[in-house]
Amino acid sequence: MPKWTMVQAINNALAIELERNPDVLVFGEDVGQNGGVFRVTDGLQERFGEARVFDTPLAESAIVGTALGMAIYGLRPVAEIQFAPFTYPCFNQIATQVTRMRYRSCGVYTAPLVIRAPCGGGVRPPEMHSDSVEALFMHVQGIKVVMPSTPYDAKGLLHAAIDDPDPVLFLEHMKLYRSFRQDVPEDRYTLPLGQAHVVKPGREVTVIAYAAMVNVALAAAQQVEQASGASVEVIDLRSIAPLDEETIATSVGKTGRAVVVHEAPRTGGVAAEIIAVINDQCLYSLLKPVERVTGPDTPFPMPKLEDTFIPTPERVARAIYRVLEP
Amino acid sequence: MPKWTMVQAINNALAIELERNPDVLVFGEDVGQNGGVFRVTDGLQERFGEARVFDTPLAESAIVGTALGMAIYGLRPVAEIQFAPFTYPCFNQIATQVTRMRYRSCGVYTAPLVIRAPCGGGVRPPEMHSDSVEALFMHVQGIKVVMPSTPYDAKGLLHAAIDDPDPVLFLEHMKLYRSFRQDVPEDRYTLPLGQAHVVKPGREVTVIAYAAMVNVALAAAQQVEQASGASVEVIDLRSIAPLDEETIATSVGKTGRAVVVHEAPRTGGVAAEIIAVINDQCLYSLLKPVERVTGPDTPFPMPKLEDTFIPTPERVARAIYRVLEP
Amino acid sequence: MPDNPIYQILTPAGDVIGDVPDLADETLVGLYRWMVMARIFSDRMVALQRQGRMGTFAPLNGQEATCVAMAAPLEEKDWLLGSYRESFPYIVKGVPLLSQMKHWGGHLPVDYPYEARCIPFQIVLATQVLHAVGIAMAIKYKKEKQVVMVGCGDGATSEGDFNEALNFAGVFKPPVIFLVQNNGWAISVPRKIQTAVEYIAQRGAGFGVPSRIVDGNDVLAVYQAVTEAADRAKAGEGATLIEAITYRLGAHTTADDPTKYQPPAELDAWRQRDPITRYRKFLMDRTLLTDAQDEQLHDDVNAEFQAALDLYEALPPPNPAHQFDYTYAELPPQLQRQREEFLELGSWR
Amino acid sequence: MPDNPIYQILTPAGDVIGDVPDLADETLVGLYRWMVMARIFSDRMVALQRQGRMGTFAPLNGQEATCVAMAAPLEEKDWLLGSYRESFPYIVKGVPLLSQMKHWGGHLPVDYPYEARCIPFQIVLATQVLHAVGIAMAIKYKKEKQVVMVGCGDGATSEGDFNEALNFAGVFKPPVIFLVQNNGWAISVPRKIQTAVEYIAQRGAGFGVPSRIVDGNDVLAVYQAVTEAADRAKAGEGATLIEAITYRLGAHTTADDPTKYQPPAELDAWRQRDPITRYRKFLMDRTLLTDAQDEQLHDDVNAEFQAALDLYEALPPPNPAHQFDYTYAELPPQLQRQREEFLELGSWR
Ligand SMILES: Cc1ncc(C[n+]2csc(CCOP(=O)(O)OP(=O)(O)O)c2C)c(N)n1
Ligand SMILES: Cc1ncc(C[n+]2csc(CCOP(=O)(O)OP(=O)(O)O)c2C)c(N)n1
Ligand SMILES: [Mg+2]
Ligand SMILES: [Mg+2]
Repeated sequence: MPKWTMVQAINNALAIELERNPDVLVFGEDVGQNGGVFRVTDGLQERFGEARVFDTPLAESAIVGTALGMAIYGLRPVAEIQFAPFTYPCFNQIATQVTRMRYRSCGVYTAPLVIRAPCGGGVRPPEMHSDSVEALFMHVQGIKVVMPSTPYDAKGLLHAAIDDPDPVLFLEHMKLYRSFRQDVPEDRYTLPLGQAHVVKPGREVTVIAYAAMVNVALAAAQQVEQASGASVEVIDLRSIAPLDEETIATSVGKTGRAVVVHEAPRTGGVAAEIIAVINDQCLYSLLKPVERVTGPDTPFPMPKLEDTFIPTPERVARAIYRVLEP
Repeated sequence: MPKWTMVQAINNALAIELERNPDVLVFGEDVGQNGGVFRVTDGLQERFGEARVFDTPLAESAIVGTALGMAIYGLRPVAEIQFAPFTYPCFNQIATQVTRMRYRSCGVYTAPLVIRAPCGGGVRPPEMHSDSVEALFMHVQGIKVVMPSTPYDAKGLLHAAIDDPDPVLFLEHMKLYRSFRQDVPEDRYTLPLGQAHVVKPGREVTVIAYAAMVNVALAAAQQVEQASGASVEVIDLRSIAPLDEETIATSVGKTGRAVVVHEAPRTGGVAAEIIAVINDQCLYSLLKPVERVTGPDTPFPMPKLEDTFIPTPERVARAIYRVLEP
Repeated sequence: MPDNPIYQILTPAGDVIGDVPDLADETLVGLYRWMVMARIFSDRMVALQRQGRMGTFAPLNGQEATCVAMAAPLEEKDWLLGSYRESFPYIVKGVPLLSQMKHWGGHLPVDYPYEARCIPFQIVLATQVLHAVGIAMAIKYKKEKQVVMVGCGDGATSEGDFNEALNFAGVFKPPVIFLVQNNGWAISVPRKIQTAVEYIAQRGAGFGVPSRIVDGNDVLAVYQAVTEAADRAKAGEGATLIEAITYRLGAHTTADDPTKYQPPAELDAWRQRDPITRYRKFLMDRTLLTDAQDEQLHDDVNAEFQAALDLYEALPPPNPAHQFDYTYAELPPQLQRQREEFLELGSWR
Repeated sequence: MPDNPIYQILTPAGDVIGDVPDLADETLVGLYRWMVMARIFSDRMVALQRQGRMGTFAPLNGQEATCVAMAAPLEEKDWLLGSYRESFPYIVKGVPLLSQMKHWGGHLPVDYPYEARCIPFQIVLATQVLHAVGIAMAIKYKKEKQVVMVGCGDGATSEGDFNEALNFAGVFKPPVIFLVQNNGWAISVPRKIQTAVEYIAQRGAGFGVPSRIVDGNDVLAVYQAVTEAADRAKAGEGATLIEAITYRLGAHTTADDPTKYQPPAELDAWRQRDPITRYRKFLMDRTLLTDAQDEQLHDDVNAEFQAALDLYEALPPPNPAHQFDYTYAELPPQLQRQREEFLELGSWR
């Protein structure tokens, strides 16, 4: 089995989809000859031709709006938005059009399309490249939001996203693109959307994270386990929408203690919804307030301050200790 | 003291601001001769002239983007977006520009502007007029979000919003525009942003609501009090961002039981953040899981289904009874 | 710009000044019947709304020629997208009157038939223009001989989406026709505040999209312009922008009061340019229509509308469970739970 | 469009073919000094980034003439907005080199001086074009004699915001100049994929905004075009769209590898049209510059850059508490709490 980075795993998934289904098109800014600014689409235009893999003019609303048209017609567009915050210029097309075509037409027209976008902090690009958008699209009903944490997951989830009869926002964390390699099967496989993954089982406290924060959570878990012997369960959400409430409730029902980690600002973030789910489903099992380890309620920090504000294993460990207090 | 509808109270506040400060400009689609599609700006163009109160071409991103330019220059623009969901086309200008001018320039340039928009469900307009956007802008840091529930509040909060050195999204619930009149002082007064209002004190359960849901909550409270004798406290948030955590925590700390009501879809909504605040600040006082009475996790309903899905006093009362169970 | 760049076949008085398209007599009369239906549809929907029997409605009085002729030349396999003002073109294209009543009535399901290839009309202005370009790009990719017609208003042309769509159309050259129904107003905002140029069609040149201006109250001119644009598109020559100059004789919607802003003299002048009167004169001159036939035709159309209305008014109230069913192909567990709660409680938690 | 619609004063070889603007000798030499500084700034910032001493940087090599001449004709009271590619024009307008280093270095605070009237450069493409129109509308409202210059790239012109801005400018006629630095590329996307028309300046006509095309590698032509547009604006005649045709000789940013997409022959051809060489020839022909003076000038500029760099590198690390301080004028309680926690813990909870 090849050892691939996330970039390679996604590139491979796109190639398989382009190969098996002539209705799959890949397009966006710089995805063609340049192969994407992160090389995720490298070589695809050369292999599948300019009709299948192409550059568009620089206009996100048009990229998503035309992708929706193609999906209505019956194609399976996979559109790239160059960085997740540039979903803001196409927020309208996503929130009022892509997500509602099925509802508006009562299923007569649908929007089976995937919007891929690199996301996340920690790689020190200029301003406005690292905003977290997942909580926004979690509240916009009618679209699924997927955020893989490993090359293996990325491939399996991307195949599932392209299969899905409804629109999917597929957010690829930039910091994970090349940070590690993993065994990834060359053949096509899918991982179910809307299902979280218990990355590390444990008994005394649940840490819930996604994307780049999964490794941060795992490092914190290891630190805490070694130092205190406490048994930490780590859940990787994989999908932000729909949220896998069952896995969360089962785990917290068992451990009675939880920490939620994300880079996004705290207020109105995904952690709030997770706490609400715990409130709804297993409040009586809860022994301590759930801790939120998140970005601050400010714009995403300037590059020189990124490391100070993105959650670290130390901060997560501190939160774990707090919820472990009797 | 005159008895005014919310439309009259807001119109009066705008007139006072235009009168007292030549740097205040009011503009948007149809705000001029037509006086706004809800007549909120009625008569203002005639009184203050076309240089102060004017129609723009039909382009929300341009309305907000140019308002930001004016604010940078030193004016106090009050821009109208015709319906709250049409903040989606200008989501980018709000989320990446309006909210960040202060941070980006470290306070050298600022964005003292107000974006007014009618919002909310229950008046059966065609599709896409009634989406709730407050949870989205609550998560976007750098903007305040205000949602008045009465004519008196609307006037006081709007004056405060125009005074504020930072951007404010001012959402006016369409169903409240003309549904009742209230004594409103003719002179200028302000109500503080970021402060909730205990509309009805009570001891046993806290109901938290905003905008049109405040009356729904009050009706439910009355129903429950009459039927069961339980004492219900009702909090009107007034501001969604910043959220008045203290008032919420004080109340729930006292009652130990809470119901949160909003029209917006449940997942990722304002209620989730309120539950997270309760979790953070007064979990140990909580006797029962907080109940969420909200819209469904679907697009806003078609007109004929609005009444079925917007929270009613009955649904809120049912939730109050649930949290009152021992 | 030539002196009178506005393409006409009939003068406002109904005299022929251009080449009448070579259409069968039934087709020529058919266009008239559609226009009459458009007027009756609009008037009756407004009246129904006033009586509380219909939701908010956007009348199309004055725009019947464009509303008919933007759709009539299309084949079934072609696509038509538009906003609320294009609800009648949708009917011409094959969406049943009943579906339009359901849509305006706020019913669920709205169930447009797929074969009409009309996307439920748009409220968020100009967004549909991009969908049209996308459908056309798909058609081009699949090497099919279809065209996509998309309508929008003069106001909508100020939105970023409209201009991004023109640019994509210039670059990718898909088979799409942009038809701007310039009816002089965007609610209360007159055309001259909307943009500084005299004709919205001038926008095309800056994006490499050929454009033309037609008298939108001349059904034959619009029909011919659309036919030519569709032929171009199907021949692989790409997009066309057509500005149809017409006028909104009614209110913006049933929620609007145009007396607040519309100059009466302007309104009167345009009443003199009624597209139906003009075309009736043409048909009568050609002896394709008599007064008696016209009366019969009106009766038929009224009956057709009434038949649809009877069906509409006999509909059971929409099933609220559908609110959940149409959000995703497969309901996620939380939505399933919400649905079950709803069914259990009669309203939902 | 005339045969060669591109306004030039100097040929690529440096020969005068147009009216040289009537500028003092110091001003003429000053433009050269700025261009040299632009080149040195760009080259050194790239080198510093390679050494890990600077953040991601967008070089401007090849675009020095436009980068200088879009700013040089402006007065202090005028405004200048742009994106990352306009960081050097900002310096010409009065933003200290040090501020630009802080900005590119990802420092906080960035502290542009208010008096420079430059808004911290933009990353979200085309958004700033609307801010410029808004500032200009404010100027017009206040009846001030100021102009707003806004720069953006060829790629940015495809965004809805750019086109909405042109439309507002046509309608409200505020004193704004849109200057498109058409450098042939939007990262890897060549101009011909960006839009179907030959010149982006053609876009103006469809919005009622007068436009012109200039040789962006001819500093005098850009200077003159900007001066005329500023005069028009200050005389109350409204907006102008200027397309400056230039070429990006460097990478898009230090994160980009142009060998993936840039045809070497094209790059070579444009290297022959270097704006600095061209203008040096002109100055030497006019005996305004000698080799020795040029060497001295290079030394001075290098020293100026180095002095700023020394200050930059001596900066203490940014105070993370500022992350909280600049979000609102007054911190809401939750943010105050986050800030306090942060100060207490050394990192924050
Ligand atoms: C994005 C967006 N902004 C604002 C509105 C509110 N609105 C509805 S119709 C209308 C005017 C549209 O004018 P025009 O495009 O000329 O179409 P017409 O109604 O004249 O057919 C406005 C402002 C909307 N529906 N969508
Ligand atoms: C709204 C938005 N979309 C995408 C990007 C990513 N991006 C940064 S620069 C660039 C190309 C810009 O090209 P152009 O406007 O020609 O400016 P140039 O870099 O050539 O100066 C892209 C796609 C962005 N910054 N903002
Ligand atoms: Mg119109
Ligand atoms: Mg460029």
